[in-house]
Amino acid sequence: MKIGVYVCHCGTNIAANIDVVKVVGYAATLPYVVVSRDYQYMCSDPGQELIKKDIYEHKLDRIVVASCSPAMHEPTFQKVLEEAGLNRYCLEMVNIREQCSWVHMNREEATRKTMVLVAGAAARAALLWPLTAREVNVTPTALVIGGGISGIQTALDIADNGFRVYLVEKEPSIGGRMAQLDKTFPTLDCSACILTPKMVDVSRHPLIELMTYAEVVDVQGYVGNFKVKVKKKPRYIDTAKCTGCGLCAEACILRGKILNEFDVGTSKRSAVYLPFPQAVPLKYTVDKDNCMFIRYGVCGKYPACKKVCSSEAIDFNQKEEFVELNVGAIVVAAGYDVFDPKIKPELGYGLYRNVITGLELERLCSASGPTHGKIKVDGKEPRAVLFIHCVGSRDAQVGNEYCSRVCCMYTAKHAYLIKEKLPNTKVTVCYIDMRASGKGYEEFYKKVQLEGVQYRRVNVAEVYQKGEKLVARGEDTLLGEPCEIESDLIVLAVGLTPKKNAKDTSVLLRIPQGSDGFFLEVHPKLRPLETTSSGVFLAGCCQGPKDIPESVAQASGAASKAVMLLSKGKVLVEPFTPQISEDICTGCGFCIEVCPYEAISFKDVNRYGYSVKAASVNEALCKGCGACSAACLSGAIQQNAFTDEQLLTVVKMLSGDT
Amino acid sequence: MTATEIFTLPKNRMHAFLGALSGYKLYAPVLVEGVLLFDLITDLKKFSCDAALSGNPVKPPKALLFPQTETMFRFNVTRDVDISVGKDNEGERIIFGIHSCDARSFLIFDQVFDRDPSDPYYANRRRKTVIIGIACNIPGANCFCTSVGGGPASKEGLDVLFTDLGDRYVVETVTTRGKVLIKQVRKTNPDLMAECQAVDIQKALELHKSAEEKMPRNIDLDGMPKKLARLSEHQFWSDISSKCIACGICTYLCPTCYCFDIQDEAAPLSANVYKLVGKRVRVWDSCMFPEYTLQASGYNPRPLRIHRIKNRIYHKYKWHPENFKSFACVGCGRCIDFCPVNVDIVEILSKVKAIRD
Amino acid sequence: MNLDKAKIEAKKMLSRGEVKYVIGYEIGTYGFRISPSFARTPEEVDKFTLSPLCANNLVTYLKVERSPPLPKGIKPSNLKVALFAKGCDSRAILQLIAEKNLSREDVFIFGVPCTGRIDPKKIEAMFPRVVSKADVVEKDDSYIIMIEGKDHPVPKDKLIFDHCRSCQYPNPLVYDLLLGDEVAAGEDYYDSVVELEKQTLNERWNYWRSHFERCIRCNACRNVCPLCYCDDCILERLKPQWMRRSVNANDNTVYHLTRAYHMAGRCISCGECERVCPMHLPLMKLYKKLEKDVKELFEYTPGLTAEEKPLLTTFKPEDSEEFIK
Amino acid sequence: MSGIFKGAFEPNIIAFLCNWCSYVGADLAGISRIRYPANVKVVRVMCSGRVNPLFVIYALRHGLDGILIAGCHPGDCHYLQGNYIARRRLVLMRRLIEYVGIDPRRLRVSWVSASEGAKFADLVKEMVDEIKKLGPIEQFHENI
Repeated sequence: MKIGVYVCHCGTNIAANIDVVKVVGYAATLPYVVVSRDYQYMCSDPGQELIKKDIYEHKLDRIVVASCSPAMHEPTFQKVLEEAGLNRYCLEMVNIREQCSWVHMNREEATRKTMVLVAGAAARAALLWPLTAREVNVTPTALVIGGGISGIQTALDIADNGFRVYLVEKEPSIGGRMAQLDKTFPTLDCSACILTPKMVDVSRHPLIELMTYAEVVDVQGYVGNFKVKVKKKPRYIDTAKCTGCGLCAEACILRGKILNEFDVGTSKRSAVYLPFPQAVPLKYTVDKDNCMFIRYGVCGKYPACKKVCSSEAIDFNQKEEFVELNVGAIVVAAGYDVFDPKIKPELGYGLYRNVITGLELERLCSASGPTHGKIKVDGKEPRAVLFIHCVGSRDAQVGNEYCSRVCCMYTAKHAYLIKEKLPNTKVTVCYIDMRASGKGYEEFYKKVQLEGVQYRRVNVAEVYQKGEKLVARGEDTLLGEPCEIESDLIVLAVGLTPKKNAKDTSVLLRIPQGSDGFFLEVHPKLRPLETTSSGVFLAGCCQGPKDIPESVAQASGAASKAVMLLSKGKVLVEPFTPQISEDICTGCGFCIEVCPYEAISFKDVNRYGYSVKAASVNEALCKGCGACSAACLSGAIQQNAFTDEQLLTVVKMLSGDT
Repeated sequence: MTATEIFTLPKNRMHAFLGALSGYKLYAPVLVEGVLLFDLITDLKKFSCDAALSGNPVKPPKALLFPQTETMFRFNVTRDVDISVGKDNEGERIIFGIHSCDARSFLIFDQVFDRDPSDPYYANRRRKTVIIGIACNIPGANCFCTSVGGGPASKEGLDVLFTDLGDRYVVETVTTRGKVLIKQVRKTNPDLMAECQAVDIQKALELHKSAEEKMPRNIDLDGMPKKLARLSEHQFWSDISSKCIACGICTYLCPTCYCFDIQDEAAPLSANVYKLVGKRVRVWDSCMFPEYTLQASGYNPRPLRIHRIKNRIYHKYKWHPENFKSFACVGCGRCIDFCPVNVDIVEILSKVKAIRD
Repeated sequence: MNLDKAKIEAKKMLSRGEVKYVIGYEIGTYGFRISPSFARTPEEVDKFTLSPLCANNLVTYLKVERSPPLPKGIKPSNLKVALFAKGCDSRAILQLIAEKNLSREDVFIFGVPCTGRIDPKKIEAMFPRVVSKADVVEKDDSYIIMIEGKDHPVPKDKLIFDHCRSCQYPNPLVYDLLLGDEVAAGEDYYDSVVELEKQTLNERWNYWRSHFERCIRCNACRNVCPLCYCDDCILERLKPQWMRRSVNANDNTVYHLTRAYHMAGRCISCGECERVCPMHLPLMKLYKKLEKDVKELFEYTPGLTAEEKPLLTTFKPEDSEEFIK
Repeated sequence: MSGIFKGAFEPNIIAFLCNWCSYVGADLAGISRIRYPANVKVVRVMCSGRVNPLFVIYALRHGLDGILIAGCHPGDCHYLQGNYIARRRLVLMRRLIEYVGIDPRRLRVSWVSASEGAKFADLVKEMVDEIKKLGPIEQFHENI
């Protein structure tokens, strides 16, 4: 047995907190270790070459790499072994970055821990044996969660590559946040005009199955073969029959009584509704929380909507349905929520009617919005409008330390729109730092300033009412003196936050959330689209605040990742299936009972002329959890790469840390 | 063997006597959780003559010269191996209160462990151990020492023999070593032991005789080795063995079973510098365990209880006698006393005799 | 008398060649000893006895040497084995069936309703050095000990096994022929366990250590256990070596903890391990604890049905989380 | 016991983490640079259901001061039920060692999801503090 040990500096990521050289010297004294080296970046090409060269020259049997988490580079180094003619499972990795140098600041302790871990790894490596990964077919279908612009783009790209896509959206229509926007910065083209065609493409695409008003409730399986359960909420409308004529909404006795979410409460709708005119699918939905008939079983003599619907599309007997989908890849494009400014009561949101959020302003500006694009406060046009930046962003107090990245620009856009609609209105923007880093952004910012919008570096502390007017009191951080600004309308540039149900999604798909609550990519630079559960990718703002161009770009990226997987058609499944010593097996069947996949069954074996029962594994069904190995009393069944001996030898080595 | 000297010791002076054995580690039977065991006596109050007399300790005295776990040497493995044989710091020892049968077991051990080449671990302890026995006046339910060449008051293997006369002991030196010991005691405590009167000697002899007559189990083992040689394939072995559960009680508790297994037990020291520290240990093994003869290939020449029981009987009553002119059994009856399923070695032997061939 | 009923049936089966052999009890070779008895011919059945001394759990013989190497050309016999089974023994049978290590049709069971058995350690302490074969009959609340024609009545609870007193299942739960009328169950208690639970950690550790360090690892407790049926026990394995060969308090503790965990949810409290221990280890205090915990935590009692899934192969989502955070 | 500074008792703790939740959670703690003591050394298993409770005895016997076993939250097991089965086994094992006089706090079981990096770090801190209070495992001291 010849083992090579390789310790990575990872630049200073590891070397700063771990005395790599000491570790290497120590490793050289371990049993079977014939080579022990450190290198700046083991994962780099020269680093990989180093290992290969040693494998050839020293005829190494097993390799120990101490570097970053195996989640990061295990495949990289497995490939190295294979290229050098070693079996990929003769590799043992030691996680000394994520689980050592990044978390232990005492160099001595971290080094000591590393040495012991390396000792354990070397001992375990000596007991590893070659394995062959099994290939399983990939279901050539993708699931996209979320029908915003990111989801739409992802779905279209995957479908255009010739793969079937399920697009699941929890709202009655796709379109997401972008559909709510009036114009987009910096080009000021109409949001609807560029989005609607894509929405229609989705609905028309032969390979895209659109599932609106539906939610993913369960995800099982693994890369290439996910089993997904989708809940279809009842619309109480037979979408096959509904023509989208809208008579039902006209007739609804609750017409104009229910807050319209799409207009962020700036307008009222009926209990049966279409979120917005360009909705896709163009089908109405009965809002069961408000509909009288559904809540009380009666609605007048007879539900008005039913009366007027000539195509008899309304069906109050609809129940929620569950559908099982088999997919090979999943793209999460779950989107974001906007920050709720009520959390900062000092800004007066919810207290004063004329303090509104940027999204609300979008609706007011929109020609299809409640005011058909007219901006009025209590029927009067505001003579002074004040914008406040960074509401809920870069703000440790509310727990959002990140910059939401779009507020500076959408505010600039808003300011511009107001100047456009009300040239005589005084527009002031209170910013903290102006960020206009995107293509054409800085130019747009200049343009807005030229329009007479006044930018003041004011940190607003509170908003109060003074007669008709609102007063924002704060500090002008350039002049370094307190200031008060009067206005008729205050618009809060609220930031972006993770979806309220992000935690559930994280649990559902087993993808981690970062400290900011947005979903975590495997690597911020090199693998920004992948998650730690392979086969699951990220697109759009669920991964972090983005503007539209970025979201679309990332969506296409995620799509191509998914397509890569689907078009490969096969994935390697870890060969962590169990081996059974038939002569030891007592045939008690404990392993059979604990196996969640019915992968183990009895078979008759001949023991000195007797026919006795012994366990036998169907590797195709086995997913490699190892529960059988722990259930076995006689130790007859041992999980590949995780045998009792392989695990206990590590325990033994670690115990030597005395 | 020198002429014996005989004294009497009042029972109530026993502690004084034992106290006088200074310079020795004293081992004697004591009751632990209701189990009679030889134990190191650090506090004489712990020791009671009656306990010592109440029967044979469960664990045979072989454990004192041939411990169940013996560290042969320690090692320290880095890139190279260094071995350190433990310094023997065991002083002189006395085993007190041993019965004649158990004392004879050391002679059988000597035949195996203390010949050329001799086993240093055993031999060393043997040399440093003085053995003081107590004649057994009332044999246990399964005693048959007389059938294997011993007796309840046999002096074989003893340095000194005590006989209990009720209120006093007759103390008889058997070997020079015993003589020296008693001399030493008398030097320090002149009034402790008196010269033994003829009547007491007589009493003692009668007790010995009556004990011999009381012997519950008797079997004439004459010609047993030859008889066994002829019966090796006989059917009745399978009847004998069918109830055996293949535990190690009979062999572990047997004062003459000396089989052992050798293992290296090591743990790594992995902090700062790597080394493997450990020891080579010798532990009792039992021919009743399937592992006993299991070969690395997986083949086992004695796969079944029938083979193993037969081995036990044959070893004790055929092969050992053929090699050493004495049975590898002292008739202490432990294997019968403690067998959970009543495998009774005397019954087996009588059956062997009964078989006509 | 019931035994006669059994003898008649046993002889019948043997003479018809329906069973390989019948396992019963016979008077042992001395004193109070009882010996398991294997009757292969109708004549041998006459040796059978049945008394409060008959403590052995004969079910253990269904697991030893289940597949002895066969002489060339010989086919393994597929005949039944007939045996006597008390309440606890019958639970062992059911547990074995549940664990697929026995099928019901392979055994013919003489069910023995059990009023408790005599602890040989107790009776031999009370009547030491009894050589001649003694016998015992039960009479109301006492045993009549018959030694050399003399009768010695002794109150039952002076001689009975402790675990028999709290026995919940004195009647066979499975049998082909029931010998005698069903008897009442004792009341369920865990006094000795609870008492130990009340002690401090150190007291408990010292308690167990004082016993474990006496253990000589003769394997009697393991081998006599009807549910320790691995032909190759992990405690003897060297790769990995779960337990060192050295016999000392530490490794003996490992030995007994390992066995105890392996018995969790499987032990049917027949008490054989404690009976056979030459070193008087209070093993039932360990196994009763498991029985108690398993009952408390999972409302589970092993060996009641042949269908129940073994405790540690199943779960309930609402299972106790106890200390888990 | 890993005494970095002479005298100071540094518990030696081993952690079995499931590959899908807890190990990722531990990585997340690293990615988020949440500091925790170096006393815990991680062994990766595919599922908490792989952990044979006898590992606990083995570890204690070999002188480890504590054992941590972490898996996905109930219901989230990547293999559907591994953690449920582990739970039964470990609850029993913990009661068993407690009964023979080993402080049960030396065995910890926790559910740590992929996004609970902070929880993992806290868990380690807590456990290390706790075991520092308990002191080195005396029970099985004379190891070799």
